[in-house]
Amino acid sequence: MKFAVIVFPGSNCDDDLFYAIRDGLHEQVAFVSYTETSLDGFDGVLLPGGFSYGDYLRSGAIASLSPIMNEVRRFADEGKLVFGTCNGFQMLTEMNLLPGALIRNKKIKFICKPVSLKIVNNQTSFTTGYKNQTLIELPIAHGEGSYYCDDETLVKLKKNKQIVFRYEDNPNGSINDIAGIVNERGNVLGMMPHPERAIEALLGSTDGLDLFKSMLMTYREGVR
Amino acid sequence: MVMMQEPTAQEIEETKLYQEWGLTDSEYRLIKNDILKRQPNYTESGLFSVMWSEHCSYKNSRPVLSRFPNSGPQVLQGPGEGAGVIDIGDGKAVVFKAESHNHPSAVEPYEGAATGVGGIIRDIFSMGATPIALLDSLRFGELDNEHTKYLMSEIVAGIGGYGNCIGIPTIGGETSFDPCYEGNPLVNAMCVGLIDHKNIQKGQAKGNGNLVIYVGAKTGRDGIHGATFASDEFADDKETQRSAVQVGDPFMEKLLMDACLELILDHPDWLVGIQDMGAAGLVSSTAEMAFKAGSGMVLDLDKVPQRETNMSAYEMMLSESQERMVLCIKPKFETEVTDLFKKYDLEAVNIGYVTESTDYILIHEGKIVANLPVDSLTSDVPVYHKEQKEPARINQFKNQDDFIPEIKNVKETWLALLRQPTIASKASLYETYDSQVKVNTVVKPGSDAGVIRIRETNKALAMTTDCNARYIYLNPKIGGQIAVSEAARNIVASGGRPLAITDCLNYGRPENPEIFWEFDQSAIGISEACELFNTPVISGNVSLYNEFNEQAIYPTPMIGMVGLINDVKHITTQDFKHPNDLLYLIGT
Amino acid sequence: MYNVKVYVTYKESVLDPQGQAVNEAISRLGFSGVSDVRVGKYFVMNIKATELEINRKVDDICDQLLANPNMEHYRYELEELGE
Amino acid sequence: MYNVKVYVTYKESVLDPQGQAVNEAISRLGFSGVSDVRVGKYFVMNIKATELEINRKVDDICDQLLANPNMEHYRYELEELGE
Ligand SMILES: Nc1ncnc2c1ncn2[C@@H]1O[C@H](COP(=O)(O)OP(=O)(O)O)[C@@H](O)[C@H]1O
Repeated sequence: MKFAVIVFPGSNCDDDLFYAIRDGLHEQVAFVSYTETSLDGFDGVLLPGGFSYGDYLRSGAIASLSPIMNEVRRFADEGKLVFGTCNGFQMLTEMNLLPGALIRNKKIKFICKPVSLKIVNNQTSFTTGYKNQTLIELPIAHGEGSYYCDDETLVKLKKNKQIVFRYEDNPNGSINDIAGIVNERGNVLGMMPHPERAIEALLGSTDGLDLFKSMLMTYREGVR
Repeated sequence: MVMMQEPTAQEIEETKLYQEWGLTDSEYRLIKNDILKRQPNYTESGLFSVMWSEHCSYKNSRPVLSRFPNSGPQVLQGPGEGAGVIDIGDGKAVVFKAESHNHPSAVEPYEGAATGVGGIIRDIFSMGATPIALLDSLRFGELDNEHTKYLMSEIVAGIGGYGNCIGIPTIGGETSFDPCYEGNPLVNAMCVGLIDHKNIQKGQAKGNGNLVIYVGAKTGRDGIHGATFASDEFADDKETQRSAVQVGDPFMEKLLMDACLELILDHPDWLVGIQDMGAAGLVSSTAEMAFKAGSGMVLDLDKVPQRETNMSAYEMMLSESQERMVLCIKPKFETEVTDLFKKYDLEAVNIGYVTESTDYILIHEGKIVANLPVDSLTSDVPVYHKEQKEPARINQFKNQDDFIPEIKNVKETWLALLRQPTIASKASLYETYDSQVKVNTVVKPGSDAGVIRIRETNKALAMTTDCNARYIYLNPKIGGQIAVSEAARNIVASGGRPLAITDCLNYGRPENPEIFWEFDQSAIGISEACELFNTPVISGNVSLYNEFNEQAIYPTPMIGMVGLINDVKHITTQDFKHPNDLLYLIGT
Repeated sequence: MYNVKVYVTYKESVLDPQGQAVNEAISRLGFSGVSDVRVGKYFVMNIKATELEINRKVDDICDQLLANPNMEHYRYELEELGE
Repeated sequence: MYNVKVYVTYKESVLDPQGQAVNEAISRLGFSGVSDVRVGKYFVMNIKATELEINRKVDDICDQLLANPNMEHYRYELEELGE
């Protein structure tokens, strides 16, 4: 499986994703610049964390207007796998590939620490490697990670089982403790925690690896 | 806009305008009678005043700094360049330096702290190193008033804001509180980078006809006289000083860092020298680059990218706008260099060239506005041996009986101690720093030292910042030894062997003999400890005039130490691991 | 040429943690009687456009970039500057 | 009771990286003729005060908290709300 890590001006977790795929998953991975217009030859797209364009307007807003994003939209429309973490999640909501928005953390401050997450839906292309209702530990590192959507959207998210991860101890004020969601079709996942930072025991946790393994499994079995 | 008429050379002498910029009468006479043999004009007087400020010239502190050991087989670069460099084997080296941003942070805490971090990062990547970690060292007044709380939360937010955005993990630091820092908080930041020996750069402008290239943010009127401002103390009534506010742009710096590193690592043949524009911006960087190479330089200021209109030569040369670098490149690669920076949406502009003479010439609007020997700015600065006097308190302390605390209820005393902000957990501060970005952080803040593994090897680096200023206040020499020893213990307790140190020497006004004595004595203590641990001082920074309403801070020489861990298996952390494990007390 | 001022705020239904924090800070400073603080963004810019075009142009810039309709409202003021 | 709107912007000479980024993004979206974008903060709040007190109170809150006079300007608008 060949992954593309899209690099925007100001992305800074691009390496984190690259190493997770190359050294953790042992699959192919390449950086793709935001100026590119093609994703030919790639089987999965990863949108990294960081501060694209300094996050100077709203997190992810300016990056979501990049040339490559039309292609990412097309890629998603074809049902291929798209994953965004942190700033990547913010871009996906800015592009309306995922519903809702990410706003300032409830306590205003940036938070970097490991958090406990519950697997709420292990039937997605990204979570088959996990058991439902189990807890995993992943790091978060964000200042604008409080998930917000209107009531109607929340009802829909629940009904369609689009909520994938929930915080055990909500760190940022997200509605309904939401840490990660998929789109209706189930091929686009956005989450604030960083699975790519939980790949090696030396650095504290390996709980993130199963997410990438699940993507690989889905790809091998044919995207559902 | 009304243009100010610049005073003439004659008027500057008559009105002693130079005094306002920090030059003394005798310094002015030296410049006029011995160096130039004429009166300096407005622009030239400005250049002298910043280049001869303590902040740029170390004219007061040089005799003290010369005490520090700074050589050894492991030292690839000692003090003098952007940062020091230490060999760690396998063709690799570690690069580090610390810097203070105390005064700017007192005025505008968020931006002051943020631009402090931005400045120290530029020092590291201008050496050709990839920054791998940040640390900080903070001092505030007691947390019993709104203003101190505001300063603390904004300063911490500024440090995190810059480091998090640019994507360099902040993995350690220290924070303490004492009334002496109330009006003058200390904000010291340290950056550590990794480099291959072959990529080590120098800030030099060498080779007749080579080009001087300006890259990064445009120049504005921000921070003019920042260096002079850092060489003066604070008081309630000095509102006029408070114009020197700069805003950091970490996004711009990320682009600048990535572009400069691409140039250095992939195109070493294009580049002759590189230096960041820090204190005293354009003049300091270019004059130093020329001086180090024994060259001269001609700069055409009309080509300097400007953010504001009608900027004078004086303003452009003294501006401390952030996120700017100077390069010296070979002329035949000009287009290639411009194109490389364009890829990152950055401007690279040719603003001048290197000459064989040693004249430093500035041209503005077609006229020569300054023509000085390069040395006059960099090495002709008089060095002062300040008067010293042991403060009366020291003798008093000596004759005082040892304090023996009376503890009636151990539990209560223990809880009261834990409640002290200086002792309490700093998690609420350091959890606002991204400590893991780039996925190399093995030990995060909260242990004795932060640890970063070196990818593609089995090695790791431990790093820490330490200083207990109370000990230095009580006995500067022993206190200085203690600061280095504490840093060494933190490195060892993390599984590392101390390699070298950097420092930020924060004191009050050097004109006060008692303060100068503190400064000198603590340097002696630090030097003795460094000799013992075999940890040379490879870089550092001096911050004097840390006073508020004539009340000086405690002498606070912050020590930043880096140690090498030969195998990641040796990394240790301070937390208890299992029930029934045994505890040992080692040492005295 | 117009001078355009755009004001962007969270929708009423969206929690505004910054507004709350500012409200608390105002109280801690000793000011009483301050309530319902909301924090928003404020943009000032110059735009070249004719009288016919300007509203449409500002709306487009706001819809596409300055505000996120999922969570924010905007309003703006125009001032004609001459050439 | 007053409804108070406060606008805080950087002084002219202070770098505004946000404004720059937004200006460039507007251009990249294909809108021409947009220049000098500056980004500021916008606060809306209710304040209980008499007509005599209100200006002084708002000035104090701005000077002490909402704006840093070393780098920022502010202006405000008042609207009387009745009780
Ligand atoms: N300003 C700070 N930035 C980052 N880490 C900090 C900061 N202040 C304290 N820490 C972290 O908190 C822990 C305790 O630090 P400190 O209060 O200096 O106590 P100690 O006496 O154990 O060194 C250390 O791991 C240190 O790295």
